[in-house]
Amino acid sequence: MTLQTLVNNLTSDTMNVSLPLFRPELIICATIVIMLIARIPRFTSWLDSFWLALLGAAVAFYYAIPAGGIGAIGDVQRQELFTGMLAYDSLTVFFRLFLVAFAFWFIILVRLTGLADRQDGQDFYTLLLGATLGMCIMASANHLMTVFLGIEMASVPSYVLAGIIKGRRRASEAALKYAVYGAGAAGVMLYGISLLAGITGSAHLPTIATKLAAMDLPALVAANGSSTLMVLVLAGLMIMVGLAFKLSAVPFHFWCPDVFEGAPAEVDAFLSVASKAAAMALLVRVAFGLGTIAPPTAPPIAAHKIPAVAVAYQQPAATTAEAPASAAVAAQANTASPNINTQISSAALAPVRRFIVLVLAIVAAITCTFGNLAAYGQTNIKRMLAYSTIAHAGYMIMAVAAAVYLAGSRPADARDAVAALVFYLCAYVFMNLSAFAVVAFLRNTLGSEEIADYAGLIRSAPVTATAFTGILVSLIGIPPLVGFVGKFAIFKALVVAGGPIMIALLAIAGINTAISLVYYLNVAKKMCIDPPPANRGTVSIGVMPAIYMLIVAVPALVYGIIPGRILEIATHATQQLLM
Amino acid sequence: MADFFISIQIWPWLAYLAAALIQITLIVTLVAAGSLLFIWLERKVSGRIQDRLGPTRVGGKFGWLQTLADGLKLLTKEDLMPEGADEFLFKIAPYVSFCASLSAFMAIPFAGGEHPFVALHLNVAVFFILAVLGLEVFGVILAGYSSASKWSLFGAMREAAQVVSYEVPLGMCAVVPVLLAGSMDLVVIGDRQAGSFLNWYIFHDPFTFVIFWVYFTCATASVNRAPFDLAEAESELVAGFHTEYSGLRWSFFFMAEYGSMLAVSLLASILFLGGWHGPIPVASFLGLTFDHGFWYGVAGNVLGTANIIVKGIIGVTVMMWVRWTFPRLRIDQVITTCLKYCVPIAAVMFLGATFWQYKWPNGITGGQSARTYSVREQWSAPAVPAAAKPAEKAVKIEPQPLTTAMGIARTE
Amino acid sequence: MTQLTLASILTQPVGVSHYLIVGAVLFVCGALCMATKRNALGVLMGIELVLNGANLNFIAFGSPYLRKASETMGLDGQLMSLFVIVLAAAEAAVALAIALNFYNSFNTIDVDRADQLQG
Amino acid sequence: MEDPIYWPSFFFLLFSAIACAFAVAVVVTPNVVRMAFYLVLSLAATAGLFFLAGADFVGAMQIMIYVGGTLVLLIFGVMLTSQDRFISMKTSNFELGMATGVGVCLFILLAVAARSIPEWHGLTAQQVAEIPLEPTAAPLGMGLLGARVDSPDRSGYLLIFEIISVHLLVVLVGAAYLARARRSRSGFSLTSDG
Repeated sequence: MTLQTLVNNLTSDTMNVSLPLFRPELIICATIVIMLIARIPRFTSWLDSFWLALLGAAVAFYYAIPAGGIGAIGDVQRQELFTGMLAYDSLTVFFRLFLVAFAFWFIILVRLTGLADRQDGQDFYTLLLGATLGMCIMASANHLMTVFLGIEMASVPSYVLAGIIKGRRRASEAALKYAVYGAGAAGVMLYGISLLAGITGSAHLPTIATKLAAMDLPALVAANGSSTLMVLVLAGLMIMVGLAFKLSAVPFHFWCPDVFEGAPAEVDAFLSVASKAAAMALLVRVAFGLGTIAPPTAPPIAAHKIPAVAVAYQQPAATTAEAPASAAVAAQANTASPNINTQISSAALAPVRRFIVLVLAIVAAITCTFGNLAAYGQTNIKRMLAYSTIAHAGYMIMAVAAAVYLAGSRPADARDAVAALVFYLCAYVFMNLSAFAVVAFLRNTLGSEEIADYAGLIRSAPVTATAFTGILVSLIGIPPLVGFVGKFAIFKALVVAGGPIMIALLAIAGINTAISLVYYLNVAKKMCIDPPPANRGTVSIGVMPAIYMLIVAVPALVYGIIPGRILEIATHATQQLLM
Repeated sequence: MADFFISIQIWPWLAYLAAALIQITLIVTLVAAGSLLFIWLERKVSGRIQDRLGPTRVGGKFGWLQTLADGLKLLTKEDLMPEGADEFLFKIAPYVSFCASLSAFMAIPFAGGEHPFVALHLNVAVFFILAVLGLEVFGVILAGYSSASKWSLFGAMREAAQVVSYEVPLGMCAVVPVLLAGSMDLVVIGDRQAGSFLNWYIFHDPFTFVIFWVYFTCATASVNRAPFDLAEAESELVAGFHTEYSGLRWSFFFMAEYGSMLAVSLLASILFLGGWHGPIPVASFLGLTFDHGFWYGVAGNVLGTANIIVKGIIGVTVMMWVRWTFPRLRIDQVITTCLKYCVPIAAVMFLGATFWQYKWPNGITGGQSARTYSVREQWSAPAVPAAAKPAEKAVKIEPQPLTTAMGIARTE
Repeated sequence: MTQLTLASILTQPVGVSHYLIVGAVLFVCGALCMATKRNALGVLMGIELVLNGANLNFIAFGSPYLRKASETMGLDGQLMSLFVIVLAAAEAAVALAIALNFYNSFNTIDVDRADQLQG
Repeated sequence: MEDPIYWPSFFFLLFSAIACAFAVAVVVTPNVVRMAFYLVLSLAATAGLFFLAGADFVGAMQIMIYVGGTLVLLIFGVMLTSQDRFISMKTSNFELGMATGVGVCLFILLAVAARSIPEWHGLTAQQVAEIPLEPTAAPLGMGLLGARVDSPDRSGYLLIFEIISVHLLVVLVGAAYLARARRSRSGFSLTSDG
């Protein structure tokens, strides 16, 4: 191939395939830039940047909808965008919709609570959209560089968001801890990435999987003590450190309660829902990317992958007598490319999957148990919800473990397990967004975030207290609410997976649900049964906040009773995950 | 040069060592002699601007030995160190500055052609020089911090803020000639401007003309010269970062300053002013090129070296002229100049130059068509089958990894 | 293993493994810095060291001069380390702003004094 | 004539010794400014290692962005936050000892891993000399624009190159927000600081 054809292919690929499918992210970028430019002619003095941000999110959501509407997510063809940097499949589409929709509702929330006011709003929305952009990249990452970039793009603005209230000691402490721990975890993860990329000679996830498959890992495992294996395990564990930090999984959870307590409740909602969802998506991408052979991409990209040995640039080398290593390497990489050589069975990757399942299962079990136990003694509602977030991350990681466990033998069941995760995340939005929204609204009227100060709330603010109680019950996972359906889906995936590890996980999850009953209901009891303090005046969160709260909380009940629609979307979203 | 030594049959390592020593000697001499000259020049220039004569007594009519006398005085001065200073950092700071400024000369070519006069022929010389010159700030910061004096600390803080800010527009300006030449190799950039002065990049198009002045402003700021010399603002901070220094250490800061002035001036003349090519191509009229033979080329290069050094001295003189003419800016004005003027202007001019190069790749005079060397053209060469394509074609961008450039690899 | 002797290193080209060892030193030093330093900026410097260790690995894996005829990362190595440098700069800028903010609130930069929130 | 010493290896040893020694010095010293200074030397030596591995553009960028930009910023931060003249915070010996133990174990693990993979051992001088010299800057630039001239099958970095600019914009907005003077918020009650 000459350089001319290379450039032509690249141009047509970028212009005709990648950019149109990347439109939602481009709109977010445009919104960020427009918000910045609008500030220069003091445009923002008569137009609130809130509307710009909201419009940007809405337009991005519109363009994130696939051609056939939301119901047609399953019809999306799997493709690789930007020469393999991003994977575009139904899961990408789903998470993009999810994240952008969340950003939309979140912008309204911060406006209602007054966190992002007219003067600072522009900065807040910029950071929020920037983080959302990073999360979209995390959810579609297909290359180790995009994995790292996505994490950085999502994290760095989040550090600032955690410390968005300047001059408040706890906020600045939360931001500092978050930034320092986050940067450290990212550094360790990068080191792992460098080892993995180095030993496989590639950074493209599907290519790495084929390389790993070609390494004949089962034999290496049998040989016991192979150094290649040791490097792989080290790399895997280091990458897991970065992921675990984003997932707030034990033992890299310690930032979570502190940051949640120090940051405003609205930002907690963002961190606990959007950040977690993106991290889950990334975990699925990495686990499936390394543990399975990627399904074939749609024809438009494959057509571009013309076998090429010598590029114009290498010609002098190719013409000289000594065969250059790089040209040979290029040819070799070509034949090993998944598009041409699909017969490599994913059985060769069984050891990788076993490793991932083992790590995930241990992490999930500890995370879940620790989160629930630590939530007990908390007196601050945000801290309690932080530990609850950790515990829920544990349940969700279980779903991923089950999916990877099933990926080799029963792809359909593995897809169902991921669908359970997706459903759980959907349920989680309603529960956690509304929980933190209530906390924020109550903070504005009560001036407190202590559980003790919520006593007897049912008498002064019946609607709020009822809604909050409902959300807590849903978080436990008690029937008519959506939390139950989500938890049931994950338990079902664990049962379907079978095997001693999965059954053990199931047992742990069951026990944990029972434990969680106590601390959630403790808050509910405080609100509904305990007498209110004598000196409390009227508690009113206002009309608009009440409406907002109901809009985000009521679906928790509705979809608990009729979960069909979300289940359907979840099933569609995971359709192209495996071959 | 190492090749020459190898060709006369001595050990390769000795050959490289000898080549390196010769180059080091030349560069150090240039910088040291240069600063002697420049200090004298500065006094003369300032004297003339202030309507007085400047030094006249020491060393005959022009007082040209004055600096040497001052140097001797500095050598005999007591080496003071404030109590409470961080001894290690205090002592090492002047050397950091001096080394950074001197290292930049490693990669500056003094003449081009097939056998360029350059100690270290780097593929990415432009950015190497900017990067290394940027390190000079560490000396200043360390000096300011370790002196245990608030004046020094203020000076150092100002310096840090200023240098970090000005590196941005400076880089943007340096990118334009890189874009026009299609290479980051200074030898290539210089040789693209061969011929008459119409081929100099400053006259390539209106945008490059503007950006040269932006470059000169930013370069002045990045070497801490007035009106941007906030780090040593003597009317406010006593003497800024070097308040507590005396004797030889102090003179190292001075040499570093003059060394980096010369370095940015030389860089400016290579990037924009034709480098070693004079306004009229005298050398090629006389046949002093490598086409006619090795020694002819060397003679031409010596001429070129004289040429570029004259350009560099002119640049330094202009900086002195500016220093004694303009009042010093305030720190906020310095930062405003950078962020609100230099950066936007540089960005717009960069876009303009890009557009111009796209539209009229032969330059404003059309005289560059024979020498135009655009990456675009080279990369989009017509599709020729791999085997049929001549080997030289693609290697045109001189590959020069440091291993060979440092003269340490590949024992041929 | 005999290649580790000084004499043999001096007479032969080095390999990826030598670079990896240097990278490992930087990584471990950075990790130690993160673990032991009480100054927030010291912790940040530790992170820079860790990132540099990783960068050195990338460069080594991408270099054609350092390993036997098996496959290198090609330009991936250099490109990734380039991006890491840029990302590290961005991260440092934000972390520094946060650290200064912390300093404004607490009048210290000692991370052990950040004890308002009990982890 | 035959040259007994392979000079690139000599320079590798030199640079790596500087890099490692000062990295250790960064850990050991309690003075923050000295830490920064040692870090500068260590990272500059790392840039030298980049040059030796044939990555000259990345090496120049390392010096320019990392050493000249990021570290100046860090030192700036140190100076802004130093109350005492020379801030030095000592870690307790026990903590340091334990961390060192763990660190040494980690290092041994990594080093053994690095040494034990045969593909990662070096070439012979003969083989190195046979590798054709290739320029780095232009292919890197093409890679940033998405076209991989070294091996067309690999991924181009167009997306990252472009999107990272948005990231930098967002980050700068955030940093500027934090650095701006505080203002009182109206209508936003908070819990009191403990």
